[in-house]
Amino acid sequence: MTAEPTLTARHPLESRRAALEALPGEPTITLDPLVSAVDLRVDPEPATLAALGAALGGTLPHTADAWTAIADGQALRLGPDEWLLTSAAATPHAWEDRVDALAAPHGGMAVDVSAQRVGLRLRGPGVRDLLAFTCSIDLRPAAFGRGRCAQTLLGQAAVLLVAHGDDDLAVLVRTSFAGYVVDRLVDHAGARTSRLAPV
Amino acid sequence: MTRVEGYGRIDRTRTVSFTFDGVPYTGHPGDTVASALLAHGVTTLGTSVRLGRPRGVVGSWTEDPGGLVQVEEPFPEPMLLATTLEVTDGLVARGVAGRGRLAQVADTARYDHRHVHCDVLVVGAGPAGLVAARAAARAGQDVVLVDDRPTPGGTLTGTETVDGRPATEFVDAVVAELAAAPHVTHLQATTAFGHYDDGFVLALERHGETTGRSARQRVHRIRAGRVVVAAGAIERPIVLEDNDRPGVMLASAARDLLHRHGVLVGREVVVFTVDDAAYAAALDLHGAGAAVRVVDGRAQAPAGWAARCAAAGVPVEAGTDVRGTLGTDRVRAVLVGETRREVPCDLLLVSGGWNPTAHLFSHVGGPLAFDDELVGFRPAAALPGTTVVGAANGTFALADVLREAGGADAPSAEPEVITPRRTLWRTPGDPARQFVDIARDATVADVARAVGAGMTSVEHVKRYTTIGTAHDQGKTSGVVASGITAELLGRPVGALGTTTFRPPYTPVPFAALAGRDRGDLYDPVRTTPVHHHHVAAGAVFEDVGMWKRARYYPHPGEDMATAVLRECAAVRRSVGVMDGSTLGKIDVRGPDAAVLLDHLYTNLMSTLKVGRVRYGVMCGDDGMVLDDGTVLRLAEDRFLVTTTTGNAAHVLDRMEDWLQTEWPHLRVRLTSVTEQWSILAVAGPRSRDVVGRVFADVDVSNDAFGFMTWQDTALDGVPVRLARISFSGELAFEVSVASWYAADLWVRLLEAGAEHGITPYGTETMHVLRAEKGYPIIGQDTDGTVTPQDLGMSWVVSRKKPDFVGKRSFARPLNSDPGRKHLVSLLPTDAATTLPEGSQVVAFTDRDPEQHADRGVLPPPPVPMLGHVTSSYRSAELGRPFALALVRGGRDRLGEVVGVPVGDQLVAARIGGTVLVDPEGARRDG
Amino acid sequence: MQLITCPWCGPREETEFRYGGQADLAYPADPSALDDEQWARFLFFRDNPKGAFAERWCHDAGCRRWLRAVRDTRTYVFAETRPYGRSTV
Amino acid sequence: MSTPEHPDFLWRTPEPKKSYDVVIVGGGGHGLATAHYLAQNHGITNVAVLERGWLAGGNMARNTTLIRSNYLWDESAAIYEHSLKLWEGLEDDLGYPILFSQRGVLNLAHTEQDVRDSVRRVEANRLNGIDAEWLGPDEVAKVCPIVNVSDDIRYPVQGATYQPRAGIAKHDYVAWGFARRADEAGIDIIQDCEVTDFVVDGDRVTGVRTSRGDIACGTVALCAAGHTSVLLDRLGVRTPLQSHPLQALVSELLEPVHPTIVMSNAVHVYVSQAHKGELVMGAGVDGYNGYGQRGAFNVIERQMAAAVELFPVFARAHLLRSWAGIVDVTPDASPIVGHTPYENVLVNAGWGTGGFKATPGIGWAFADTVAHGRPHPLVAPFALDRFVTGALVDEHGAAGVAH
Repeated sequence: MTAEPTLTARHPLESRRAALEALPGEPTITLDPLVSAVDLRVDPEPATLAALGAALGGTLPHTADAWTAIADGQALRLGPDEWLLTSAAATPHAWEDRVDALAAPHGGMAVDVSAQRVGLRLRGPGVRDLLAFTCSIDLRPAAFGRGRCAQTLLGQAAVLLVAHGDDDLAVLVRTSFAGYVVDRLVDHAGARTSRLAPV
Repeated sequence: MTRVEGYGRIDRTRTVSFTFDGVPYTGHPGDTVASALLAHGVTTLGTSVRLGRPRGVVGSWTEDPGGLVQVEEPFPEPMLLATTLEVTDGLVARGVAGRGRLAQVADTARYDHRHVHCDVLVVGAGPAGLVAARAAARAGQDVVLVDDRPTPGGTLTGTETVDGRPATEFVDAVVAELAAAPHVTHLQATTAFGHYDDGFVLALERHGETTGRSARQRVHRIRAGRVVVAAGAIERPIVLEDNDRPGVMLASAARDLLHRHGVLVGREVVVFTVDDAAYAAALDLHGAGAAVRVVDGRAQAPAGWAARCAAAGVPVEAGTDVRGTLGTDRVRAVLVGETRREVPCDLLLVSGGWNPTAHLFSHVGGPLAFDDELVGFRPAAALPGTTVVGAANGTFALADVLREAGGADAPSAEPEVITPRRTLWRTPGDPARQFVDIARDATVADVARAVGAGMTSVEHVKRYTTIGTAHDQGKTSGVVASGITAELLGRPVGALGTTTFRPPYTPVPFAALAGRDRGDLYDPVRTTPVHHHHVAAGAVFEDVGMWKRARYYPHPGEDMATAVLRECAAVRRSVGVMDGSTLGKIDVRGPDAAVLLDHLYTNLMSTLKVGRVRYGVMCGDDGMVLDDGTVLRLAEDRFLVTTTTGNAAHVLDRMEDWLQTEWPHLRVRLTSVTEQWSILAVAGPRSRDVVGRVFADVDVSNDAFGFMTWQDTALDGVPVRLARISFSGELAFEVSVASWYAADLWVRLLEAGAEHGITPYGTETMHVLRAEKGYPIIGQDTDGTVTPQDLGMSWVVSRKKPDFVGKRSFARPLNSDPGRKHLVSLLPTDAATTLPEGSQVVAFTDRDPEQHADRGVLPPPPVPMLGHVTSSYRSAELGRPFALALVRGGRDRLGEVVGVPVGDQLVAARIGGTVLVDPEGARRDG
Repeated sequence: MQLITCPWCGPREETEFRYGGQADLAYPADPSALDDEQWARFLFFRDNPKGAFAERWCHDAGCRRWLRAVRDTRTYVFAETRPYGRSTV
Repeated sequence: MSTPEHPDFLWRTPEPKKSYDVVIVGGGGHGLATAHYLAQNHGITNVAVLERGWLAGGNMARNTTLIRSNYLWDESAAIYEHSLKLWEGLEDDLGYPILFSQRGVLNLAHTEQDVRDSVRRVEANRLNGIDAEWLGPDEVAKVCPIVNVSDDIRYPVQGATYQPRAGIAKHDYVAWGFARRADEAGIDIIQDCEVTDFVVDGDRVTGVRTSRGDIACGTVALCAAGHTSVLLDRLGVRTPLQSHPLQALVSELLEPVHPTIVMSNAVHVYVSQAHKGELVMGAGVDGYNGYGQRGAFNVIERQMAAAVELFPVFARAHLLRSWAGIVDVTPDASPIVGHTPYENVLVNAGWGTGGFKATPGIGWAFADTVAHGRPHPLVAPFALDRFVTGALVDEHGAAGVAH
């Protein structure tokens, strides 16, 4: 072999990109770029959250099923003592080391899960209506407005739904299930004839 | 033609053509097959299921027990009601004799499901439902209003007035208001068919035949804060002789057909009733040009109605009854009173009162009780989250209905006096000719027979006579059957009760319930980041849980056996590479991580040194093997646990279970990293060269990189973990990398191994190689009844630990039974037969005890079984087939010959130890 | 089709949960001290009441936290759901 | 097609007597069969069958009527095969048209492991003298042409086990047939009579307390299925039973389309076409404990999805009615039959989804056990103490097949 090829990060949904681009009109479904992510586990003492938030350039969500913005990324609350912290700037390894170092003094820890999930972005009118075909939770903006997130099922697959706005949601899904989730969304996106007002 | 001008909500400007029983007919948009056929004077639609008697339309909607049709075009669908089937151009249908026909081919129409959340769900868009929906909408609530008919309004015909104007105008006004209101969803042609816990209602929306990708039918899965049942009521017939003859209908049905479809079903009409509502039908049909006479089974006709009839010239006869009908295919006369006076007519309308449509109330356990005034079963208690209003609640006077449903801003209607109904299930006559359920040809005689046989429960009578089991589920016959049974038993019908209402309210196509969970959407197809490379290499895949795993990579012309022999040889003699990314991976972290693992694994994990790897086995509380895998100690307080592909979720769930509910004091956190890390296994004597070449900076020599150790390194700046783990007995490395890079790394390994002929291998080869070493596959060589000791793995069961999950069960009497099954190898003595996996193991009986044969005789059953073959393959290395088996006392029978029945032969096989290749383990370090 | 209230995520469809059977069965402090009879009771014997039942559910598809519920096995109605073991809800 | 002529008389409705030699608690299939064989085989007729509701109105009225004996373990195969042999002569024995139809059962395999488990079960069956074959996909299609054996489904059919002698029967008629015979023999069948407690004297039970008064008895034979643990709780006897909803459903009447019985564990489907023409389907057991006689609808939706995948022609068949029974399941998916700590209280429970097919077999063996006060060899392996020794008969561990 001559010139060593370099290892390249491949998007797990590369093979579905074409299908998504071929979707007719709104809502659109696009692939989120790959970002670094850690699973942060720490007991939710107010002081701890304050300190971590400050260090990460934001505030960690104090309530269940909510997300906040932090420097270069998001903090999504997954459970009483669990957060998903993303960063578009740091490398996965650096991100794990950094958050881990911040959490350690509080008895917490961070584990790199950057490649565990992949993100889809759904934008445009009817996006909640589209999700309602496969997702059972109450997606009415009043119940799931901007700033909320929820771990639930899309069809048979576990996903993390993130509300960016009324017509703007993200779906995070484990990479091995991602193809299925895209196929399900595309299946409905191409075929919706809902006579219902958008939820 | 029996179509009358000025009536009906059909579009007379357009005509549609359809075929029924081979004869072409026309109808109008808005027509049903029933209304269109009746408009053409066709009254017989089919024949009955048992007696072959003519059957016609009795009701005008889903309650109809008579008018069953089979659709042939555009696509065969069985057992639909002519009264609910809209006519469309090209529709081809035929009457049926009680049984439908399924298509021979798959249905390509699309069906889907949609989740809906609302504050209030209103079922029924009749007067009660419309007013209830309006009230909720005005209160600013999210409202969903569903109604099963194509158009709203329910029983309102326009002859009534609401707020002083024709009811139909009122309906249009409310519908418009709802359409304009935000957060109101109004769906017609949508049937709420099932009601479950916590305000969960399923509704089927029908779009008619569709093409392409728009749904033909959609199931709405509705979660409502409050459910308002305003589903109306169903009129009940009165049983009399030959009441199954076409031309006998419910009074409400004839009125409905007139006002919805402009069809006047009879010219000479007798109305037999014990209830006021039928008078409206009598007057409406009279007004449309029919000659009508009323026979009121009550002692006196209601004064108000009698006066209106007199004014209209409709004769009313009270205090008598109708005993039977005459005619051949259609009623030509009825027999009135004790004298059975013959009164000519072409239509007999009956009204025995009303059954509230409280099905959705009953589905969730709402109690129904018999109301003597109503003469019917109605909701008898409050149910949290569910309210029943209007006729469904036994309220019939329009003014009362509106008040009950609308509350404060209820509209007004003129008051009515409803004169008491009479309880009349049947009139005197020959019970063998009195039909209780015309859909099942069940008569009063059948009911009498059931009671005579000793049956005292309506459930028994229903099962004995099959009353109420047809397509209509007894909507009109159920309560009548209860009434007649009660009479025969001499007990009050209330005490007898009625049969339970069970979902669905009306039949729902299987495909609609299946929705989109079809084909690859039935269950997720899980794939690894390297999947497309396997596809490109022509891999044959197998389903392991939801995963697609490459099973083998056939070259052109190769079958599985040949391909696997080639792959095995490559690994044993040079090098192969396998995608092991589907293995479950769990990051176990925290000061007490080792304590948790010591609890869950049978062997010690706390003694594992950082940088080393240990194989571990997990058992259930019952001591049976659950899972196995390797454990890497990443740091004092951190382990990486791998599980089998199929058990990954289960093992994590179990760990969380212990951690959260049993030992919450442990400071440990679990994170699934199954998709985070991809594992590529490089195995074979040449694996060191390949790994050494790709990771030039790593000293892969045995001294620097020993067996069951791991090292971190990087490739092009990407972190990579290498581990000396072997599942084949050969020198082997597992290469772990963040999944983003796995596909590229796979290619890099193939390139680096090219000179050694590196061979991608699949799960089948992996299974053969591990079996040659006697390594069990949990779930294949075990079945939930096997202990580590049974597997000959006592070495993996710690004697030092005071306790671990499963330990106590090892001490149960049965676990020390010498007859327990042990995992052993079986070598067919002919060195040629591949024993089918799953084959049973029995004692070997020679044909001729003198000369030992490879084939024996199988004695006649019962033949005691010693165990079974769990794994069986051809071995490239051994040049022969071999098998693993669980055999009673197997380890105490090494060298013995046992028999394995294969087809009609008994194959001799010798029991041996499980390690068949490289017993001394010389190859492990290359 | 229950709507089960997860103490952390709120009301969710039954399909998001996994059933864990009877609650409050403590793993014996020293299983080796139990005779076969006592061990069998821990292993296999569970309450099976017709009425109120304290049981375990895990919000599998959500926060993956176990919850302790009291449910009526006749009506299926949940009287309460509480976090299980270590939880800071 | 036409329903058979029922006899003119089935059973009396007697008032309970003060005392009986044997009181059978539970007027379902097992209780009635036990009563019939007590009279016919052992001449014991001073017997009462106490039913809390209407006769055979529990699981007997709610099951999907599959009859087969192709179980893996010897102990299970023995009792179910004994039962199947009795089924084969039951119509004559009862003199009742129970519509027993031996149309065979296919148990589909969808994965390599399914195939191994299936072959293992078939081979075990043959060595036990039970008719069983392993069929490849093409042979499956020959037996049941409407099964989709193509590769275009999520879990393609890899083959199936086939037991030709398996069949179905009309559950109500079976119960009525047993009841009629028991009644003829002088046994009292008492409906609307709920047993609420027991009259205990030391380690014996001398009577039962019922909604219709106390009834003294020599022996108590419990055949109360899902309600067994509730009753035994009154005696302080614990059993490893859990009661779960089990759902089933039927379609409308259809012309013959499905010649056999098809089951698939992997996708939780069980389908046959009953004598009148309706498709009868069973689902998997609902996950949680429940006495509500109703289950979760998503179970039925998933089952429908699997059914339409396996049988594309079912797409426009209609779900006509769905319902649920209460099945009592054990840790090893095998029944509990035999003695309790009370010497004259015998229990027969824990049949899970297997109760109907076992009806004559267990009635026969349980009657023998009651008559002689010791476990008949066919039921001996199913004693309560196996959970202590660990001698389980683990049907789901190996190749557990529902229904």
